[in-house]
Amino acid sequence: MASYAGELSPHQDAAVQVTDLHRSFNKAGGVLNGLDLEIAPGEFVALLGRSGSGKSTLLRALAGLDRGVAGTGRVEVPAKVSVVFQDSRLLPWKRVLDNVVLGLRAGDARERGLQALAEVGLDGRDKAWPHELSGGEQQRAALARSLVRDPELLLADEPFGALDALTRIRMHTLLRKLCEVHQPAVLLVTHDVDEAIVLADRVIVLDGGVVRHDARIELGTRRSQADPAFARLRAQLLSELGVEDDHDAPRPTAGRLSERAAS
Amino acid sequence: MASYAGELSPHQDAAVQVTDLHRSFNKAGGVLNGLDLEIAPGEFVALLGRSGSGKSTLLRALAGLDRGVAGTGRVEVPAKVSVVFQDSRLLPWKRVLDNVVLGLRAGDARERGLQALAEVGLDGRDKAWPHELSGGEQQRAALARSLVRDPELLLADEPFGALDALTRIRMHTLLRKLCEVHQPAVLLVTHDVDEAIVLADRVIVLDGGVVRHDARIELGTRRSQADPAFARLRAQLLSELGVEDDHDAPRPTAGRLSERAAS
Amino acid sequence: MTTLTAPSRRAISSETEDVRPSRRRLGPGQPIRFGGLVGIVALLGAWIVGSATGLLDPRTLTEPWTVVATAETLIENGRLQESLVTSGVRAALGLGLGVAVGLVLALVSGLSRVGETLIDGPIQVKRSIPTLALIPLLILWLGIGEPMKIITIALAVFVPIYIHTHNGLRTIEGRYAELAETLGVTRWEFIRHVVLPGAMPGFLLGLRFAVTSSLLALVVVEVINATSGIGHMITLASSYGQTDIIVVGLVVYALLGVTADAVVRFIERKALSWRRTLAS
Amino acid sequence: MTTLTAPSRRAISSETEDVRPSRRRLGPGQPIRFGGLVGIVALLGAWIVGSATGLLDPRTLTEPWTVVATAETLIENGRLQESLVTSGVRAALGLGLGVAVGLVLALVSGLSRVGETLIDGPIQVKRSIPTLALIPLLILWLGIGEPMKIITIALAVFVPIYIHTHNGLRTIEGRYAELAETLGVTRWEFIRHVVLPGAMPGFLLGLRFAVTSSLLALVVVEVINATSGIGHMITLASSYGQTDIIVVGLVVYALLGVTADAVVRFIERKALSWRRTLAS
Amino acid sequence: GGAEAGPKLELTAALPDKPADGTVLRVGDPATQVALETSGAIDDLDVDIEWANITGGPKTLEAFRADAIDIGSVADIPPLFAHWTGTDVRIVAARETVDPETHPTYELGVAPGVDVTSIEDLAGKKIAYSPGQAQGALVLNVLREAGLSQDDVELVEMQSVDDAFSIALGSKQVDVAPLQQALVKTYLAKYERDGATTIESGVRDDAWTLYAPTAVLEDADKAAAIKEYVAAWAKAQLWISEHPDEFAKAFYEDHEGLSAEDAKYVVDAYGQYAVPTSWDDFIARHQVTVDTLVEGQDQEPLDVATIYDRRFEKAIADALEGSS
Ligand SMILES: Nc1ncnc2c1ncn2[C@@H]1O[C@H](COP(=O)(O)OP(=O)(O)OP(=O)(O)O)[C@@H](O)[C@H]1O
Ligand SMILES: Nc1ncnc2c1ncn2[C@@H]1O[C@H](COP(=O)(O)OP(=O)(O)OP(=O)(O)O)[C@@H](O)[C@H]1O
Ligand SMILES: [Mg+2]
Ligand SMILES: [Mg+2]
Repeated sequence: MASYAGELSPHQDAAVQVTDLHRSFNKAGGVLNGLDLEIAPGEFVALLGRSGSGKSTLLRALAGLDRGVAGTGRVEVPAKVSVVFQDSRLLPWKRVLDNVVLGLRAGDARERGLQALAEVGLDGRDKAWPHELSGGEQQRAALARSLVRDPELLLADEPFGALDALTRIRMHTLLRKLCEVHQPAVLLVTHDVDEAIVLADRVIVLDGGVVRHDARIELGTRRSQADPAFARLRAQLLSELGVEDDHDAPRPTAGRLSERAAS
Repeated sequence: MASYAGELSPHQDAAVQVTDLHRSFNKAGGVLNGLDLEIAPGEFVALLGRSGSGKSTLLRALAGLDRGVAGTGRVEVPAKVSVVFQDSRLLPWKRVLDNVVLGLRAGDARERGLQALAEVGLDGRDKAWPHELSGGEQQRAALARSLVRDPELLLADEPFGALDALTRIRMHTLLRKLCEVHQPAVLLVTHDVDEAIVLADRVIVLDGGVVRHDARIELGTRRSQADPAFARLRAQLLSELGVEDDHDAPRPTAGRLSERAAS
Repeated sequence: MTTLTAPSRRAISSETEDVRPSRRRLGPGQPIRFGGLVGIVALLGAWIVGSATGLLDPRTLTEPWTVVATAETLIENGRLQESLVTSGVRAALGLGLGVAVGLVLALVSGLSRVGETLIDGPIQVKRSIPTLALIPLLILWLGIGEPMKIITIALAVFVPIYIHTHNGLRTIEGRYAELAETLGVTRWEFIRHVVLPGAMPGFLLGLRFAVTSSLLALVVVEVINATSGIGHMITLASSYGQTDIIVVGLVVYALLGVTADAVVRFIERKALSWRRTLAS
Repeated sequence: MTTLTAPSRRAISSETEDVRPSRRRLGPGQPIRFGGLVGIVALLGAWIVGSATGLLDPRTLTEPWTVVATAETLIENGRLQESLVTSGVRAALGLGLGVAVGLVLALVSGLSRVGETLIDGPIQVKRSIPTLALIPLLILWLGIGEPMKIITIALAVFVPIYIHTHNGLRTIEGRYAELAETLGVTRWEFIRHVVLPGAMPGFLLGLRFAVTSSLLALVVVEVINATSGIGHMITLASSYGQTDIIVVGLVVYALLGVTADAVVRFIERKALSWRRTLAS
Repeated sequence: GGAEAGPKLELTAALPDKPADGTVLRVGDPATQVALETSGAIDDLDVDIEWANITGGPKTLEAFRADAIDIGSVADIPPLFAHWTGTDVRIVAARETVDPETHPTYELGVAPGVDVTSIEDLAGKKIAYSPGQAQGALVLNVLREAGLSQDDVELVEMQSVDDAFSIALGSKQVDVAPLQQALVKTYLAKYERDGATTIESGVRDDAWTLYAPTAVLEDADKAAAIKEYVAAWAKAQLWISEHPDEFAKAFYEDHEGLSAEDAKYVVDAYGQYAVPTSWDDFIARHQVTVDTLVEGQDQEPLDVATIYDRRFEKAIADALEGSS
């Protein structure tokens, strides 16, 4: 991407600068063990990692939400950070639109909120209570809330997890459009390797509490699964995640289970 | 699958029998509009559908959890129904193991609970509080809770949504193993078409409040994405969901957005 | 390879058939309309029957009809209305003052640990001490006029408001505070959009107690230099052993208390309609 | 096409460097150790200074040193200890009984609408009526001995327990009841694993009020046929106008009240450690 | 607090004739207020009065300490306890009943089924006893008259709050309890048919006083105002005696909310009041009560004459003689 400030850029330019980050919830062992991470302004980074590998922990550290958690390290982030939480975290006592515009101090806050709701496919639901939304609708409302505030850094924890394929593509398009316009740095947690490759400038894999793998994606703007480079990258990332040959697990018959996949 | 009782089986044999089901939350319009569905004992059905199409509403109707919701129709389900909710719904005041074995009246309940936790990759976390688990760990704990109780009908609402690829494959294997042994009827909501094809005997697509598409999958026990039949089925289901050509959306440059994907 | 089954099968069912899986209901279920009155009517019935059959000695608990007759007399000579107005004004002023003070203190103490260290202890001391025992001090500081009475009521009222609001506020889920922090709201927006609505259930429960406290405090304050009021009426009647007037006073108390409670619970239902609880 | 960057860069940082994004804290933050005592010490200080400077008339509020001296006398002649023991036993028995009754009623009324229609109304009536006014009835039914005193205390105690537990129970999130229904738990398991823990925060808040109520009720019941007890001591002293003894009694009340409250809040912190709230 | 203090006056100095303009006397004496208002005598009163609806020992003492009233109206026991507990007070007016034997303020209520016909029968009985209250002193006086000691009976300590004694008797929790006339009627109305009775106590209990904090009396203006007030008060007591029906209606019916019948009963029961122009006998009887309390309750010995301000004895005498 044009805005990428060059590799191994000096720290001064970085939007996010994480140095030697340690975090642990108990004495048994750390979740983050000396993690280093740098994100340039406007850079879109996808974060992959096994369930429980510390992705949310990292995001919370970047968002400054882990005051009580033991640890050391240096975290530098921009002032305007927006977070999409793993749970969609809508205030249950506020209607959807009020949730979206909460704390938004623009004069046309409500219009912008309505527009954001329309963009995530929730037009007409602005007066609904959060509990009246389906799981995916809640996730989209939370997304709308993050997007209306033009952050310098967007931290999104599996924002598309509960969305079907079509809605997900629409949200991808929306997110990319907004990134194009406002150029925030983005750190997006996802479990979908394809999604990571399609959306991001760089994909990092978290494992053992450090960034185990850091891959710049240079597939151009049109990324197709049909592209063999796409497939290679995909296979590489999946193998980083421990999957040798995805979606090819044998269907076990009683008594003969796939040892490899079950291990 | 061997246990499948034959096509268009008489109602008497069905594990789940839904006839002309209507559900609506307000006068504006129904969410389910005369839905019919039959699931044979031991049959594994995957349920696809757009976000907000009524998948959870259907599951709640099957689980008998929609007393307050207006509607008509006939729903017949077995006595022993187990539900994995879209939110993982662990009781916050019970430690993980106590959540898993809640209501389990077997003498070896705790051992079975511990075993189930180990199977979903949560060994050693039995004494953790739910809030100490990561999103994916919570989802797996909820899965363990459902699986320990050998239901006749398993209703699972996106049980793998927050899992990474490897963990997801492990859970697939686990679920298939247990289905093989206990032969419950399964209705599994998922957004992942691949997952649906890999796991299910039948895939149905919910749209407009009825079952728009009902596809039996006859790919044998070894299902590979490489198989052209797999790819065909996949493309067909995706087109039912409104996606013509997935993961091939162009990366927009400022000002030139993909009209098709954004529509 | 793939068999498509058209979703066509439509059972022969009557238009309004509604068969749902029967699942044992564990929650309390739908509210019964006017159910709250049943118990009160039963109580009233027991009183009437008890009195009519002589099971209840009228010397202990005046018969309902005597109470009605006494109430009529009190209404005719205007004492009841006058007392109600006097007490109503006192209770309302005390309630208003107490609620305002309790709310402010709860916010200060709930949102800042420094505020809490200063405010919380003395309030615990205050609520451990019988109001009756505070009266001499209050008379000393405030005299024996109306201000003393209203402030004494306010002192009885602010405690439940403070404790419940403070507790409600402190038990707001931490994740909502996190959210507010990431949204960059101001402190005042945080209070307005997160704290107040989040503490609202607690506050309203406190209000239920506050309303009753304001009424009960009347009995204590209207002993001092009062010439009318429900509390005064009861105290005076008991010093002359006029059981029937006492019981009229208690019935008025019960009516006021139950009505006020019902009003607060109605507000509760409306204001907290966003909740999905066992009760809804 | 793909550039791998080894995650190698390691900043030159001291071992314990801990720089986190500074984000405005909206919640109250960490509890201050022994913070609860600050306000009480300040109160005590104000009393001492007020008395020493003559701002507080000793005839209204005895000076602290006189109170200490009086307390010493009362301890020497054994009256204070005796009173404490007598009152302690009464309050504890009444508290135990009241909590048990309140809990059972709250469960019955909270889990069944039929139970609610019968129980809830009369309890609202009861709590609208001054305890003092109930005493004549209680004397008639229960005499003037210990049972009357303990039951009167229990009557004061069970109301907050009932209301809070009922409210706590009713506001358990509906989704947990749904969950329990799908797990096929029995009614008793539902109560044990969902209702009781879910209503625990409410119950414990109620307990804070119940403990204070049990102490305050002593003042009312120990007026009748008591020869010792804190309440008796205070009532007797106030009819003689012995301000110093009254204040000793009130200090004892404050100590008992604050201690009991602190104990319940400690239990609260332990028993509800699973919660993630603004306070934690 | 009251208005700013007037000039200081020694307790031994002669009472000034007139208070300064603007002197306000705060009086807790609702019965006299009603009598003055009903008789119209209130118009002749030269001092400004602020009435407080406060009576009874504990309440007036509380109000004195809080400087909320200047003068209170009580029986002869509260001034003693005020003195013993450190509030310096003086009695400034005294009233007794014309016919105390037949119009006692208290009778002894006897619980249904208990055989007590005279105070000698009290031996071995359970008697409600409220130390610190007039009722408590009465019980000690009765025991003294009956020649019994506290050990000969069982004293049940309970406060006489409102109708507590009547209830305790009715439910047979005590055998005997002193009852004020206002309660005697309701008690008998309720329990006579079960065998409840009342007996006369045989001791005088008719003493009634006005008392004021010494600090008030040391204020020349207030002292002058009190001098005016006790004069009007004395006449009002006599007016009450002469107009029982009007007083019953105005005070017991309209002010206190009794029925006409009960109001008349109470007024009749209390009988006619006398305002002694010499306090010697009054003080002597008071001293007996004091001695009984000193003995029975371990109070500090007291020469009761020291808490009488006899300057007002003369003021009252002058007023009554001047008018008759
Ligand atoms: N408050 C906590 N107390 C104790 N352990 C915790 C706490 N929060 C997280 N953990 C543990 O730390 C590890 C990392 O958690 P984290 O939420 O960062 O995982 P994650 O990578 O986001 O996983 P997922 O993809 O499942 O959401 C997990 O093993 C989790 O159990
Ligand atoms: N309690 C409710 N009140 C009003 N509308 C509701 C309620 N619950 C669901 N809905 C609406 O009904 C529709 C179907 O919801 P449902 O939860 O069944 O969707 P879903 O298919 O599960 O979607 P998702 O994949 O996003 O979870 C949605 O539009 C939702 O907003
Ligand atoms: Mg996570
Ligand atoms: Mg759903």
